[in-house]
Amino acid sequence: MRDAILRFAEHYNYVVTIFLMVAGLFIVIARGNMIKKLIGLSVFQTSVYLLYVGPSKIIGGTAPILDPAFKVYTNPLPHVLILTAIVVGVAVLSLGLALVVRIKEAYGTIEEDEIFAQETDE
Amino acid sequence: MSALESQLPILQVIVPLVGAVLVALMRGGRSAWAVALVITWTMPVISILLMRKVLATGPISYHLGGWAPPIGIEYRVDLLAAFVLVLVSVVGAALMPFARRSVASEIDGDKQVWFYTMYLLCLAGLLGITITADAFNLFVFLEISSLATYVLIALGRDRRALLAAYQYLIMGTIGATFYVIGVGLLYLVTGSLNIYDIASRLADPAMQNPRPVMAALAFIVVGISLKLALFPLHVWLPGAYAHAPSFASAFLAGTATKVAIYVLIRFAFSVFGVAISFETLPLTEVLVVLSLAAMFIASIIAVFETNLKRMLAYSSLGQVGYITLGIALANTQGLTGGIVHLLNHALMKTALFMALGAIAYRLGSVKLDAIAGIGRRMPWTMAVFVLGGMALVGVPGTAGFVSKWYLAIGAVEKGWWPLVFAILISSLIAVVYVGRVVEVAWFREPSPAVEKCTDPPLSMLIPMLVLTAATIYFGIDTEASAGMALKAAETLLGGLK
Amino acid sequence: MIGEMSPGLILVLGAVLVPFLKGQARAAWMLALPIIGLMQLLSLPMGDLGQTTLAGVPLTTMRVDGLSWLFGFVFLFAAFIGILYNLYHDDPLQHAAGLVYAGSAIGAVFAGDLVTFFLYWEGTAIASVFLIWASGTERAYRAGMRYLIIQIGSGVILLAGILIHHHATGSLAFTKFGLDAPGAMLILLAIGIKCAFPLLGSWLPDAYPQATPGGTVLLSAFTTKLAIYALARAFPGTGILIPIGLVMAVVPLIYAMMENDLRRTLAYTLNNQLGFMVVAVGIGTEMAISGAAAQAFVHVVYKSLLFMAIGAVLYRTGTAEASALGGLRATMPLTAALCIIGGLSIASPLLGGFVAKSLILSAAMKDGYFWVWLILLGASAGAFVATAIKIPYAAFFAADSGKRPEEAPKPMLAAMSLAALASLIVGLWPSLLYGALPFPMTYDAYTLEHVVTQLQLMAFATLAMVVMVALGLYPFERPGQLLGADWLYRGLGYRLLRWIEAAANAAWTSIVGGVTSASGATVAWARSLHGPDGLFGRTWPTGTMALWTTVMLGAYLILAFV
Amino acid sequence: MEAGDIHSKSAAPIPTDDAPRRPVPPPSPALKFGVGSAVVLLAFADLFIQKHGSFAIEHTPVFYGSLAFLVAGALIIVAEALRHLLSRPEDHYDR
Repeated sequence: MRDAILRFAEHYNYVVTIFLMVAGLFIVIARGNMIKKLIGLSVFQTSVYLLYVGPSKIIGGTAPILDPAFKVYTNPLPHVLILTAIVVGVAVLSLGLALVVRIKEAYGTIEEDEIFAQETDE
Repeated sequence: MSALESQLPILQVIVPLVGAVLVALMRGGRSAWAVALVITWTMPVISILLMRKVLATGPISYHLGGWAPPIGIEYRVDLLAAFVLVLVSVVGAALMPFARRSVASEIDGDKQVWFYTMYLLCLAGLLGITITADAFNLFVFLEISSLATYVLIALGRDRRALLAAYQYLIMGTIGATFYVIGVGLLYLVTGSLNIYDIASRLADPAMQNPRPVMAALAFIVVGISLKLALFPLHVWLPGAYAHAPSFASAFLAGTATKVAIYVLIRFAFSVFGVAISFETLPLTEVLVVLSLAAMFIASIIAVFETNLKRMLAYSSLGQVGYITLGIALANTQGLTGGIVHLLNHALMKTALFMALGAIAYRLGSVKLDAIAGIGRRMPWTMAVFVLGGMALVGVPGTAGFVSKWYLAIGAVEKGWWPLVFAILISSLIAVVYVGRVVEVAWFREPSPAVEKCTDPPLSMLIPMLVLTAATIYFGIDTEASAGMALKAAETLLGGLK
Repeated sequence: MIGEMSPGLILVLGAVLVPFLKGQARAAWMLALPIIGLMQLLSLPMGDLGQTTLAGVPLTTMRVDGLSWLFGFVFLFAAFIGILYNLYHDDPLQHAAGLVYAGSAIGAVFAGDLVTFFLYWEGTAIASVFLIWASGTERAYRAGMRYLIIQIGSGVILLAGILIHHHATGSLAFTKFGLDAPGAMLILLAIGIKCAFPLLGSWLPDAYPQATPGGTVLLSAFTTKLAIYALARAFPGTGILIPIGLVMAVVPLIYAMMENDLRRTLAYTLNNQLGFMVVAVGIGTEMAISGAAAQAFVHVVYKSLLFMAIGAVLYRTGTAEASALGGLRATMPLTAALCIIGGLSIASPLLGGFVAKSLILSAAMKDGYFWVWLILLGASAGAFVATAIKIPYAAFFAADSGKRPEEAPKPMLAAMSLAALASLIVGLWPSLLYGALPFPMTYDAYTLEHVVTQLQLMAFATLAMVVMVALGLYPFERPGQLLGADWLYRGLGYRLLRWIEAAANAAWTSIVGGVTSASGATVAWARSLHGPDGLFGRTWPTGTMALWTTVMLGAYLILAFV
Repeated sequence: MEAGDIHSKSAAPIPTDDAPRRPVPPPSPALKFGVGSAVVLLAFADLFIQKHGSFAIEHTPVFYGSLAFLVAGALIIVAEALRHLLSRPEDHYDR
């Protein structure tokens, strides 16, 4: 039992990653509201940030600045990558929201099923 | 000159990126178009120079900012990459003369500047995907091209274009995120992001197929499959192609899925290698089933489609099936067929979409019922359509035949006879959907609206004719297309077994 | 002259210019093409020419030997008279299609390797369908579609056969194949379709009568004779061909007698004559192969002549149905006379058929095939009735229809006269033909015995006809569709197809419905968890797509870890 | 599609077996005489020519003529009989 708890604790970041991943994807699948879908997508992407950043943090490690006092550094590369990924995520989200605004203007609703109902009517 | 020459790989990407900014500063569609024209026309020059250099001296490795890989980002041009670079840049450039009138007729004046900006960004993204050897950098380019693509689609006249763009955005982002998850897993296992570095580390016997590698492969394959619209992950594509502006449809059909397929080939063969991709994970079986499903189901849907743009979009799905089938065969001939079909299909489908764009320009509709008799009023445009259609069918003497020939030989080499028949029979389905259009366009009496149509201006007609001529040319002289593809396939299969 | 270019390619490339020319210039250009082709053929030496490689595979795009020379020559001649005949209309699409069609057939004859052969083979299929569609009727359109599907199907089978053959032997040379390998069997099947083997040949009477008057003339000359050439090249002496050919020589005759549409009657008798050639290829001796080639040569000439005459009738009266014709000799005397010459050419001394068919009969006799000989002899008597008597009789004599059309237009008359002249030349100087055969021979056709027996055959067959007419037993023409082997696909096959389609539809709906409702259930369940807006049971496309993505990922992961 | 439709007359009511036939003129005396004398002459000639064929049956007198007569007659009768079995209205497959 103790082992299991320890293993869980060791892999805690992965558990959170997977939870976020599944939850985000689930929202995309299950929600009809276009903004909620985008939020789900955002959550889904967030899980990726954690996937990268989590393992690169070493407990007790410092920022990667050369100094004779420290021997253990945190790997900076994933952080840099994720900064880029966050920018990408923001861009996707903002473009998606902009599209939703235009869709609202064009269809008067942001529920996907209502939009489809309008399209089949024509 | 030689200093410039050594900088060619980065120029290939940076020129359109900077060009996009330049275009964004323009006022008015005409000047934006002119700048974009200049930029896109430098692209084939660079890519062909790169191709020549690769042929002369072997793969080029370019270290971004002087940082050596695996720490720095590496741009690497090998034969396959050069092949795809030429393909993308030539299609992109050939489309530009067509763009002016088509875009001007479909997009409001003030938005044309943004359209060309996005076009150049998309081009830069696609070229970047092809040229980079850094898996994460590839993701960034993927998103650059995707974001630009969403905008291109959303600029379509119809409000359904917005919906299509939104759906594509959701699916595209899921695909890209899957990809980046896969890359993350690979990074955790190997500690590297350079594609070739990862490959050599995976080849290490100590790395006996750890589970994260398998998971990484699954994530990457599914993510990329979304992008390349492999059945059944294709549902976003017909809407996107059908409602995008004609020019965007033509460009995307020719290049976007092709680059995604390039990424799949790159990962399946160069990174994971045949042993992991095809032996541990049964990629062959999965891809064969899905390819066949695409070849038949998508083609049959195309038969019943009455919107011609949608019809071509479904036909594209079927054709993607041929390419993935070539990948699935994983032998020299089959892979050659797949790679050469990248080029051939890009040429013919771009020409076909341009023909539809010309019809939309003159007639305003691309519905099957609306084009009755148009063959007599727009003979050149419809001749392009018929020849392109024949290439889709794989009529001998067109490029489509060459691809199918190699695919069939590849299937025969594997001893999979039924597959040969499947390839041939699915070609017959293409006869039906192309024949339907030919029948309506040539054998029905023109309606009053059609009576008024004439062939489009030369600026639109010439690009179509050039690509159609290329389709025929590559059907007869296969040295430049199939010969190159064969070499690329041999390298892919021989390099990292 | 133009390097080692195939004469066929000259016609194909020349067709490109046709839409850009007008009037006299176009006529001159089109007529010049087969002449240039002929000069090219005469200037070429015998042997394998035009060697090249395609993706590392050596190809021989031009092979000139006895067999291909003879077929190439007669195809060029047929192309010339066909083009001349077609000058009555002004449809550039039809002209171009005709040139590409004829050129492809000629190119195929000179193909030394299977890939080149296949390319031209498909070229004939695709170009020729435009000759059918050019009629512009709904029936022509549908018949053309059926024709195209069957022709392309034949191409598909041929390609599959070539691939298998190439894989098994590593060779792409177009030479004699044994029938022991699956590849060769597929190739035989593909050729058999084009050659209108029993059960495989329904496209012939189905499609030919739907083409334009001039289109049928071209169609009758090339496709089937190309198939005969391919048989003679690839399968000489294959025993199975003898019974196949005998069935072809007999069964279509009955249909020809029953048929009301005269062009369809000609299509059936064409099929009957193909039977003679198939038998000869099956016998496979030098004399038999020469006989098949000679018969094909003569047959191209006189069958074109007959199709031209009936085409002229169709052009002038708007119908080719026996029940609506009769008595036309009053105003179309020249056409009538030329039609009779065409009919007599099948057997009569002084004309082409007399000197060609006896080679096949002699070959059968020489090798002791008694029943083959007897059946072919009977069939040639029957063919005389169905071709030489029925066709001119129904159109120009018989019961007067009261129609008084104009004489055929000049280009038609010129083309018909040329064909009649060719038949006469071959009949008068048979050594010209014999010398050009694949196995040159001296054969004396004009023995007293041969002349008398052949005349007997003709006279007694005519007597039978006269007696039957006098007794009122001759089958009077009535419109109608005859059930043939095409019932298999047009009747039964159609019903079967509809049934399969319905079944496939149902299966597809249930699979998709199952998956969609499963995902719908997931989504509905998800909705019910998530509160007030969870009222809709249906799926949202983006959601469904994303679900599929997850399903795919799951499948991959399971495959990877199992 | 209607214009220039050379087959459009098939839209007219389709005659069946019961439809009245146009009378066929009986063979003219000249034709009867011509064919008759040709037959007799050739049958007579048959007796005088030397036959070289390798099958015995060929040497039967007037073999070629009798065969042709039998085959042609049988063909016409069989065709007339089969026509009743196999003939369908012209638009049979189109329905």
